[in-house]
Amino acid sequence: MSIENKEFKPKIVAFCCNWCSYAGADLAGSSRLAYPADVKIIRVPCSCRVNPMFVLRAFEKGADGVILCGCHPGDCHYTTGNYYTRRRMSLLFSMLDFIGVENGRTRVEWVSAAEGVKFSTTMNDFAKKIHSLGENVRLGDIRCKN
Amino acid sequence: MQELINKSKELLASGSINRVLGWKAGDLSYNPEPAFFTSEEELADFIYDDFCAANLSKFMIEAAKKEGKTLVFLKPCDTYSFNQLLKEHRVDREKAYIVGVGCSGKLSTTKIKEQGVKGITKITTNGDTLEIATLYGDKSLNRSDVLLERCHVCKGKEHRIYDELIGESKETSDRDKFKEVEMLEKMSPEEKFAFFQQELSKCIRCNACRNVCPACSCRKCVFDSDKFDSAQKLNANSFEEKMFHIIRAFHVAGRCTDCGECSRVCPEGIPLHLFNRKFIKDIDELYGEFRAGEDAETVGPLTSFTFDDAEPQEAVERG
Amino acid sequence: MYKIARDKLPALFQLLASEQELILPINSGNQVNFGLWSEEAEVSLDALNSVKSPKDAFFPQGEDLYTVKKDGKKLSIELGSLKEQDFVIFGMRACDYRGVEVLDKVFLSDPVDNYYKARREHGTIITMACSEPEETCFCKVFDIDCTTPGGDIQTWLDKDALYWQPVSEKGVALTAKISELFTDGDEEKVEAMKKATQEIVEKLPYADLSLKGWGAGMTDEKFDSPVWENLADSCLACGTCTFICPTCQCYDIKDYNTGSNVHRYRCWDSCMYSDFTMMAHGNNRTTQMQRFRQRFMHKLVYFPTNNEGMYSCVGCGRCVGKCPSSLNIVKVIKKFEEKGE
Amino acid sequence: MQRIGVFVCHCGSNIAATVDVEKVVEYAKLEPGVVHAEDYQYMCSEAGQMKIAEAVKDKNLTGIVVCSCSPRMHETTFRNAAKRAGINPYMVEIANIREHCSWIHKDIEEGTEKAVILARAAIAKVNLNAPLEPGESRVTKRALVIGGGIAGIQTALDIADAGYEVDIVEKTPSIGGRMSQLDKTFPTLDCSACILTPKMVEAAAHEKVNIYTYSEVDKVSGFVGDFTVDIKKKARSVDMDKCTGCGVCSEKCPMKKTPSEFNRGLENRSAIYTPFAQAIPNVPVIDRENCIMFKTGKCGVCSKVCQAGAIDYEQQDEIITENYGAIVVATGFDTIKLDDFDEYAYNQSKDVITSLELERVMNAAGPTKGHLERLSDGKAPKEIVFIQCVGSRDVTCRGKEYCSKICCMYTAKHAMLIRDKYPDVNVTVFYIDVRTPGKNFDEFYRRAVEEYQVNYIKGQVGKVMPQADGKLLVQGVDLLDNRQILKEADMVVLATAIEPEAGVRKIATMLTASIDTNDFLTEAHPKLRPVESPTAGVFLSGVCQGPKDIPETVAQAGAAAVKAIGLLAKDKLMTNPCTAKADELLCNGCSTCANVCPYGAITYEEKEINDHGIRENRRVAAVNTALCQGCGACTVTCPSGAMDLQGFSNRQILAEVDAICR
Repeated sequence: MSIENKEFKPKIVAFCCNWCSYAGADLAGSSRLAYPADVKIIRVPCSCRVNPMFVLRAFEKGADGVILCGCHPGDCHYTTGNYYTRRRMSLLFSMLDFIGVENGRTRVEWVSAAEGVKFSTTMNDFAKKIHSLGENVRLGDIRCKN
Repeated sequence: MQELINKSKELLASGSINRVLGWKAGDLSYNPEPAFFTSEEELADFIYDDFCAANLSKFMIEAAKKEGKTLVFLKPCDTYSFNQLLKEHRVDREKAYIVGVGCSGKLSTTKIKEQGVKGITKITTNGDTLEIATLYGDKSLNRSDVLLERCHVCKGKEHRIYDELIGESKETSDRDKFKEVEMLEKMSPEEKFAFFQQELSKCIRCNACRNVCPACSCRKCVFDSDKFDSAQKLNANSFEEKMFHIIRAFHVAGRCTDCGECSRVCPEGIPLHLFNRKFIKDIDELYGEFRAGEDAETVGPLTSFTFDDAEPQEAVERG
Repeated sequence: MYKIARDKLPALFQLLASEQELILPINSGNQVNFGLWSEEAEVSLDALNSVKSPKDAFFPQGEDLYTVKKDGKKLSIELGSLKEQDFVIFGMRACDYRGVEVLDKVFLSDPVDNYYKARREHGTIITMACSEPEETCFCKVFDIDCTTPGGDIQTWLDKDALYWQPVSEKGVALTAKISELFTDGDEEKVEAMKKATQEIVEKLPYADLSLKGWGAGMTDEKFDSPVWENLADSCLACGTCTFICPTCQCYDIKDYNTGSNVHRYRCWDSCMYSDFTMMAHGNNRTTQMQRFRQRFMHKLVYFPTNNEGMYSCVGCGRCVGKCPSSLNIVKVIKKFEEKGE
Repeated sequence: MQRIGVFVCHCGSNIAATVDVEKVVEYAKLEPGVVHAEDYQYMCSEAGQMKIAEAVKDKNLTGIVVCSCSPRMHETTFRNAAKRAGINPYMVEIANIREHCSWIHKDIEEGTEKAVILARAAIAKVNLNAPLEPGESRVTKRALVIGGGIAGIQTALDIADAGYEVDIVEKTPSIGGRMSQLDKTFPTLDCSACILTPKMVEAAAHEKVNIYTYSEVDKVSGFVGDFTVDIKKKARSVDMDKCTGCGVCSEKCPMKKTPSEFNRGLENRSAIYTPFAQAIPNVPVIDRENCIMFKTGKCGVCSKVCQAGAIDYEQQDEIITENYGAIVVATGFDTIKLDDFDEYAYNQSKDVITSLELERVMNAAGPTKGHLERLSDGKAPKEIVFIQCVGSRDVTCRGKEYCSKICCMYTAKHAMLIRDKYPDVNVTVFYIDVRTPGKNFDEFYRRAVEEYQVNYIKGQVGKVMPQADGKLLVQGVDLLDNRQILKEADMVVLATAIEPEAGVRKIATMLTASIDTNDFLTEAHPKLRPVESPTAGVFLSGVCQGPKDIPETVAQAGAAAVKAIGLLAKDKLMTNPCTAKADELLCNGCSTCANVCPYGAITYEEKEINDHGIRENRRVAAVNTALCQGCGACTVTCPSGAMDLQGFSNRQILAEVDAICR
């Protein structure tokens, strides 16, 4: 078991809004603030572009963790997008918790373009959490595990 | 019932309506079907009894496409669905003549059979008891033991939209609608997972829950289209049924009137209302009480927000 | 005729399961469906019908036909495996066994469906006679005798014992392997049970349902009948009737891309769905009435036309009990009779 | 099927050091749709772009993936390159293998593996890309400058000089800002008012400049080229047209107990007041909170003494709605509150003052008429201690982590001015570091030390203790001599950290401009686009973007003006083609999407829809692409998936998800 844990390389999908969090990730990069390579970023115009279907699809295809990053509430480039995100994801995450998916596989964080440090610490922290939860076995499609 | 038939005849005769949407007597004692009536003769088969559980609001989508006005009989809970459909421009108020009908709760055939009743030949309601004649002898059941789940958590017997009201109602609500959800919430993740795994593994993806649902009124469901590469007709494994039911619940979140049709029609008896009710509970707790379909105007909780809404992590961890 | 005491049944199942897979009615989540036997499983032999028909055992809801594997730019194809293990399906009712015979007509005639054929060859069917038919039953209409269910072995259950009678060679062979569990059974007792049940069958509400006007060659008479017009008004276009039906055999073929390979699988489809047989130009059945008509014409006219008069409805009554709108094949038949069509 | 070319950039060693670019090329070639893949030193170079053009020609490419730095850096570069090569610019996707990969991962194996996956995701997306054409939107040839300090004034003048109308919105009764409060400026020691006042006058007189003082921005909608702004003009209670600026009202006002904002509370002002003598406009305002007339309804002295009849107690706040093509934020700064810095005894002793207060003390128009004296007893100080970095470079939560940048220089200025005018006064400066990177800055500081014998001590002050005799005991440390210092002083001056003006957060929210943890507005790129905010059409001028001195502020103000002018000079703007689009065959016409659209871009129409030959009249959504900004909020509310976002479609994003998870 311990050997398996050592080899566990989680797949983490990070949806980042173009205006704040993607730029925050860029800043983390240019500031050389490391975070695990398990995290792969998908650029979306706004966190409100992220459909719950995307989150579930990531799990279906074998992701172990999904994180959404957007502008801080009040700072959305499109004024209100992240407020919708906040409600949608609150419900989705609550539902995942309800059906017994481990709390912590999903997260929403607000990261501004200036918060390279926050981006990096957030990703480090999230990756650590996913490591501690181990492989996602409750939401994946078995056909994708090989 | 006769009053309903008389009203239908009267309005059909006057030409103010083109058809009646109601229930037609079945060939067994418990299987009336939703039906359109266009003439006095057809109305001979009209029935309104304990088994007329079907929510006719959904059929009003089709009725809106037909020529002229449709008289529709709506139970109190059905009117919520009608309002919600009206809000979403899926039904036409001008083409509907709504007669609110009284309701004393509807019965579940499944529950009757669960009481060990086999070979039913006749069911008679006698106040609070059901007299059931069967091929294997007569039985008598408590009406409240075989009420549909939704009737135990009835929203109340007030019609939210109507042109006129006919008939008396009797309060049936005697349970806390969130009790089941709360019980599940208290379980450990493993227990919750095991519960839903067992329930959802029964799903045969027949789409009855979706197709009966007045909120699932999409012309083409995402699960039937290639828009998300999500078209599926099968539960190849346990993930897909979860995906289907979670997304379905999410799509109707803030729009679901908790009419309970999904659970009523599920051939495998999956308590599908739990998904919707979980969302209703979350919405009530996080964003203030909201009852979809109370009116046709209020903006829904997922298309609105406040500046100080809870963060998703808080929402999950609120316990 | 053999016999085994009812309290010995767990031992019987254990023994059967030790040699091969055993599939039988199991109560899970308050619903009875055919499933794999295990010590923990709650076997339910008293339920008349399982929710889903047992056709899954031979024609599963979904199965991989083949898998396309991707290695760089090279593709390779791996065929889906055929059933290689023997299995026993226990507790099938007469109607469901007729359902399998209907499926045989479809899948075992040319071109033979290898996946189905392998399952049929490896499967031994143990049927169980009905003793308490319900108001939804109308198998008699299709000349099915629910008291003599057939299969490889047929059985009768009363409150004390299970009576066991091998029918086919396969049945005889299986019985021989487990003969130590049996004692001789009393044929008279079985006959009495049969008689009692047959009496009830005569009293069923659908006992006098008539198929007059249906069957082989009736396409023209029925297809354009105005009776169809409003029959489907309340059809929700769900697939409940299709998916619980023991004879519905239509399937769709779809791909699932896992990222590293593509599974080409078939899965049950329903002619009630608006995208059934959807083609590039659209759909050849554009209204629910047409789809609804298709299902009943297929069961009562087209199938008998193509299969020496064999109907592809077996009167199990599942659709009668489960249709969300309380529509069903009996109502269709009755409606035509009523209208004199 | 697309024909995709993949171009992997080394970025010198920026990428190549931790990503095996050749391996990325090798793996990219295996992906569906890829017909060409190569790597190059610098893809963004002329030669690199040529390689793309050649490959497009030779291999008939229909789509391009560039594995390089962030798309925020070079997406436009490569889109233009594609366009020149004859491919629709929106057939280009960038895999960010620098900021998101090579720069943060040290292990080459790990970096390469991730780069391959990021490339795969981009390739998967391009496979589903479709050519997009931008639309056009008009440009309103008018600019708004928020803030009337030196930054705002300079920006406004530059824009106006280029021939465009410009409005300044200033929340205080006069333009001038912080600079008007300063006495002298470093390193030239010229008088602040002498150089600022002409600018103020010029702005007021400029025919293209319109100034709204005592006004605030109330609401902003619209987008680059066509913002609609509500400006709230607060009731001044004085008629701007009638007032002659004679000042009698202020003189006669019986209510003179309000601390003067301009003099940092060191002096009181009347309830009707002009903040300072050179104020523009030279029209007083009535501070309604402190006016007896407004509080009790009985007084009216100002009205009685005003010969022009300009006093108007009935005046109401007014909302002015105006359209602008560009908006410049120049909201400036304030000093931080010192409530959490008890050790400096700022709240206990009147003789502990901030540097900005010292500016007022030393100014001839200030509370002491320019005489250096203790505010407690009016005595001339003999010993003055300056404490640097009060709240700056402070990692405790009470201060600011950043360097306020201007303090070292103005402290040298103060010390020098004091030593020059009062040679008998001893001046000591406690500092952490002295930072003087600027033209003639270090020379200036050295003069303070060498010519004016200012006593600089490297070390921090732990405590300032007011003594019974009115003196201040300063307890500090000299790090160079490694000893404790106890020094008796008559005055202590705190070089207090500066922070963005309090209202900036609200303004940033209205403009959807991003803001950093310190409330400074974020620039679109820290190096290459330092005066633009990430929000198109919003520019940054002065300290709202970060601490800076006057020349830097003026330079940035000019730069922001140039950017605004560049925008206003255009007649039309190309709009973002990544807009929402409804699939009419699927649309339910339910209106849910319109509920969440922040731009009102979605309308509904009844029309005949032909679904595979079935014709039906029904209600469907229509997106106004000129209004749609492409956020995608609508796409998620749409349950059927009828509403999709071009350029970020459901299937494109899912393809990326699939590629990453496989």
